[in-house]
Amino acid sequence: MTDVLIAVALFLVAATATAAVLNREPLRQALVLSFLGLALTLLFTFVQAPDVALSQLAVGSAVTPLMIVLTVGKVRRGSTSREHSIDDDDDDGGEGDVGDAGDAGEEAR
Amino acid sequence: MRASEGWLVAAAVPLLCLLPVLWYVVRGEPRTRLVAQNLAQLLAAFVLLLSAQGFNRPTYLDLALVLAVLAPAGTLVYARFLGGLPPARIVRWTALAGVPAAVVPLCVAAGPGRQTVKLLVIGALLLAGALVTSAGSQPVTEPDAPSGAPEPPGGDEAAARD
Amino acid sequence: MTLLPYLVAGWIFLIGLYGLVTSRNMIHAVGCLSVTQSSTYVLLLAIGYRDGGTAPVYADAPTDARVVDPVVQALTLTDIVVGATVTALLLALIIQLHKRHGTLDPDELSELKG
Amino acid sequence: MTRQSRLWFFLAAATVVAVLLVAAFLALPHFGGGFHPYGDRSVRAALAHRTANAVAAVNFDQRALDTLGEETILFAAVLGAVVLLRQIPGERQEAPRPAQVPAAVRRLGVLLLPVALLVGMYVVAHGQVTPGGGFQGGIVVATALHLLYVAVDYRALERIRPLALYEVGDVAGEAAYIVTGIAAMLAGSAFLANVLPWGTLGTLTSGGTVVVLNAAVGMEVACGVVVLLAMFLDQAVRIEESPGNSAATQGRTGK
Amino acid sequence: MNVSRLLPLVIVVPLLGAAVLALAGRRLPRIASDVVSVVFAAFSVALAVTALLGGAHGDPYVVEWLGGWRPGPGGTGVGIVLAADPMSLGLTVLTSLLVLAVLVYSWRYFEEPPRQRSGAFPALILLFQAGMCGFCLTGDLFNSFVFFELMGVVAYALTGFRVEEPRPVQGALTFGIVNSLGGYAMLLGISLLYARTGELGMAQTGRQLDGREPDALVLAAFVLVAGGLLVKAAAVPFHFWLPDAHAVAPTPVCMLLSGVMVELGVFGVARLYWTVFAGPGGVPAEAFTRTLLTLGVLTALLGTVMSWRQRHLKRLLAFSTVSHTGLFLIGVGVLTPEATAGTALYVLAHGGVKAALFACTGILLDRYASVDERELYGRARELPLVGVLFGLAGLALCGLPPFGTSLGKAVAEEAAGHTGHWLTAVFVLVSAVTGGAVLRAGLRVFLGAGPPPEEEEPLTGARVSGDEHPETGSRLRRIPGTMLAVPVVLLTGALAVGLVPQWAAAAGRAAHLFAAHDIYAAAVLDGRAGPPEGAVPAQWNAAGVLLGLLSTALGAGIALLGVRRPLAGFTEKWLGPLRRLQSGHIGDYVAWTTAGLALLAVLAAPGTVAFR
Repeated sequence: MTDVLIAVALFLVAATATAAVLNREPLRQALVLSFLGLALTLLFTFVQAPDVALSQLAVGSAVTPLMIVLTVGKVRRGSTSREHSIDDDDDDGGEGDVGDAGDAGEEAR
Repeated sequence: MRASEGWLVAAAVPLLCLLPVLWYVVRGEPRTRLVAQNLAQLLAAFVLLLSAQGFNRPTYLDLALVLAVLAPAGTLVYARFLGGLPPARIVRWTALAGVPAAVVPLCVAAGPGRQTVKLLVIGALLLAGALVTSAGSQPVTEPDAPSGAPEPPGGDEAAARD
Repeated sequence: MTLLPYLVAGWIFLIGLYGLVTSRNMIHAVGCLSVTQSSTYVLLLAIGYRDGGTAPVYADAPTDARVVDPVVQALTLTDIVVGATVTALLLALIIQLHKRHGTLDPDELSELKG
Repeated sequence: MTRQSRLWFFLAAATVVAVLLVAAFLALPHFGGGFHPYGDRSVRAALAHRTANAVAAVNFDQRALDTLGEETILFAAVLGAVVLLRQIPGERQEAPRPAQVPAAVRRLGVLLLPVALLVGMYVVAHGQVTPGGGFQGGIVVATALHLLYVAVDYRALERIRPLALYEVGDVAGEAAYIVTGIAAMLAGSAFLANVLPWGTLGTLTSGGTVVVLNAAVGMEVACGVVVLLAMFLDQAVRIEESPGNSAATQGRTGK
Repeated sequence: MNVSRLLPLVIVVPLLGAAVLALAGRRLPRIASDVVSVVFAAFSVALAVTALLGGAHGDPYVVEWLGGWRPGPGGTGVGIVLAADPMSLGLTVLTSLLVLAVLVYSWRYFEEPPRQRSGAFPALILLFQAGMCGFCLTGDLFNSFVFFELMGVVAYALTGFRVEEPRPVQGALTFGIVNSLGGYAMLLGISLLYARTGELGMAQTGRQLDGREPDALVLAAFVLVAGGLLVKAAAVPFHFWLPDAHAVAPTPVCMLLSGVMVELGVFGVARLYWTVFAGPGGVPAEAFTRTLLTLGVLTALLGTVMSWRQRHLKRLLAFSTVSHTGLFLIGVGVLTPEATAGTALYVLAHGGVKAALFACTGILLDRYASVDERELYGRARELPLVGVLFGLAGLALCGLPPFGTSLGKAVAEEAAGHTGHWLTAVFVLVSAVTGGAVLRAGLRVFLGAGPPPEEEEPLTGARVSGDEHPETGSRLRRIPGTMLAVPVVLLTGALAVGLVPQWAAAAGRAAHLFAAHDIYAAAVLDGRAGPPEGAVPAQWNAAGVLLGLLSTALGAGIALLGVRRPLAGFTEKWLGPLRRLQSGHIGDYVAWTTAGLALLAVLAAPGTVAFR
């Protein structure tokens, strides 16, 4: 049964990693990266590495997302204060980008 | 040994549920993604709880404990920058149904002792976190909206408490 | 199952590189870098796994239990810290990059040519 | 290179690398195999030093220099971030704007904060016995403090965060690690040798210097991450470019 | 106390210094933190020199098992070993001395250090020193990865130190991403080796590998680990980050990056090969030679060409570092102790010369707020001493006897000539042209030689020039004595490398001990030191002197030509495509890094893997 859990977790990790790469919009990617952190945590638990799982959990679920989100926030704020245009909807151009990336990803395979 | 296999099979259920949740994290609407992320943390906590019993290692419960403590922090970070938390019935019901369904049998299996106390604490934390974050909130006005005039300090806290 | 974890590690490494190559935003690129790094975690822990083994933590296991390799776990721990700190430093640079250049698109960051 | 040619060039190179990796993986010992000579030795060594968590024994005893390097990397990154995210001429500090957070979220944050701090310290303290240790616990502690930011607002966080103190804590953690190592030399042994009494397996005081080094790392990580995040938070919340001072930047981005 | 006990202190003392500075730097005045940093760095130098001398008199290997985890019989243990042979100790001493020079040079640097952080810059430099010394001394694969990353993290922060300006930030980011990738590749390779051998120590891993035939796993491990190290060494095609980072980093940091950090990458490759892969189970000698010679020649030629066509002085020097790295790779790749000895001397002297050149450029930058060859045309006539130093350093780069660069080049090119005569030609050509480029710039800047540059030069985005800012806060009126003394001392050191025969002899012995798979393993694991029998001391010979004079004459000639007809049109036509490769685009650089791994695999595969 452990092997099945490991296999599922591996699949989850691979899929999440791929999704994290193909999500071009930073905030959206940050969400996927936290999911990747969770998936890795589960995988590490199944391969009997609770120490590693714990640090992946601590780093991946709160600290790294917080840093990315703060960076995105700063960058947005910087550009709005300079250009006087607000583009705070995190979806601007996101959909199109993902579509492109998806196609390119198909090519990659 | 067979009993522990059973726990692992039980752990596989929330694990498999993570797959569709991943889909929503990746492709959903902005608000859906946030809800899906929240749900993923809850499901992962179930997996950790059940697999700790399945592997027969009570010390693995620390993982679930840490996740229960950190999960709300993660969700709230995104909430702040994605403009508020949408109300999420699915998280609420998953928590209300899942937490007792996971914790009670585990407590029974563990018997009275430190482990049970830990399990109950984790359950309570998960439930509290999930219920509060699934209730939803208005968009917060902090760093995303640069045009707001800074208010004088002090008056805001009362406003927020209302 | 005998190869799957290794192949997953290899896939993560390459897909992370792919993301870096095609990235249109430096924050995204740093995210891809951390994806690339997770391949090292997966590979290390896969190498240290032992069928039927349990964690080498003897608080709640007998001292003769069959355990997985603790060394790779220690290495992965170090690796995770390295990854987090590198991410932090690169993000700090990105904040300044955006302040100075007003963009994070590598296509538009073309000052260092020739 | 154009985007297209870059992609094709990369794909060609990646194919070769993929072939190389797959060929190597085929030659690897099978997943779950029993060949772990170093691991077996280090488990025996951990038990000999009465450290129940063999991973902690590897990190803080057998390969303690790796962890010193790791902590130094963190230390350097904190120092680097402090330097890179400093307030430069032409930038000013703004008072952080208050956030409006639902009362329930607020209450959750206030409830979780002490619990999270306790959990973090528990994880640090039991590092040599159960999974976890200085690094994991330190991060939990640091994250716990930031619950105040996400659940209340930045000013609440700043109230409990005298940054200078945390910077001192960061340095003290790093220095404590080094001093422990040198103390072992002064005791006539090698650098970072485990010279303290090892105690009994599975207790909080077992493992000799593992306990000390673990605590030093916990302190450094907790304080270092707080400082690191503070630099990011200051940038995101406080520091603004002074109006009219971005001429250089605008000139560059103008075209 | 035993000498080996002191070994960890070489790494730890700078760390302690950094901690003191980070703590006290908030309150101490600038001068006090500078003094503290110099004291700690000097203490570390003294320790390294003690270890080197102690090793010279007794057992040449200084081996220290950390934590007292000595290995059992058969060399199986659980600890980390610091294993210093004269070669790595020599590099440690060079590193520490350069750090000391940099700390003294930057005494007056950064007129306005970040508020309340007067200790931050010297503290980072000390951390950098610790990382580099640790990388030199460690005998453990994973530990070397840790120090590799420490060097990297500090270097990214130092490169981006002047966040007020756009270019340093971008250069540092590129540097950070590409080098981190290199680090991860290295770690993947180390994991593969661990899976195969179950060991992490270099000596243990090498010994375990020897038990069986090499296969794809060994090849992949070699490609990944060596690839990571070659990123640090900036070998083609991993080199793109280097000019972008070195041209924009603060000058004192450039002195360290170009003077020694890049060379540590080459050292890492050589150490890796000799300790791990040189046995029967590793990478066959001909495969390794083929790989390193190919990369080395490509690196040397590309760096030379690019260096010649730069007008941004720091970028010119950065590309010249690339080309010299190529020569070092060739020297390591021919796998003879003589070539290794020559390369070691070359690295020593090159470190001094290159750092001196950067020091002179830093003076120009701080005085004239420019490092552009055309903008500075003739303006530095008022700095004759700096001009003389610059010119001398340029001649030394050309290979003028009796500088150490010339001796190193002579010994290395003679040894490489046994592998192929054309390699000697590469050595001569590369040193002539890179030295010539420096001389050309010197002639134009300090003497105003040649026609003055046309006024309206079409400024394209492809050029790195214009609005530089002095790093001292304001323009210097008077050159501080420390900033002048440092290049003088560094050049004297480079001269001494060529003139002190004992050093050359020591390099010969060191190379003999370094380029020895079995002796290393026996010394580290069994505590048996093989006597360095048959060590050939590196020494001057007539052919070498003549070739050195030839390359100097060539360099001077090219420089005079270049002064008269700056950037002839035909070179532009031929070199345009090469120049466009250096696009500053992170995607390109990552693609090239991947391609580099693929190239390494293709080059090293024949002979390592049996194709059936």
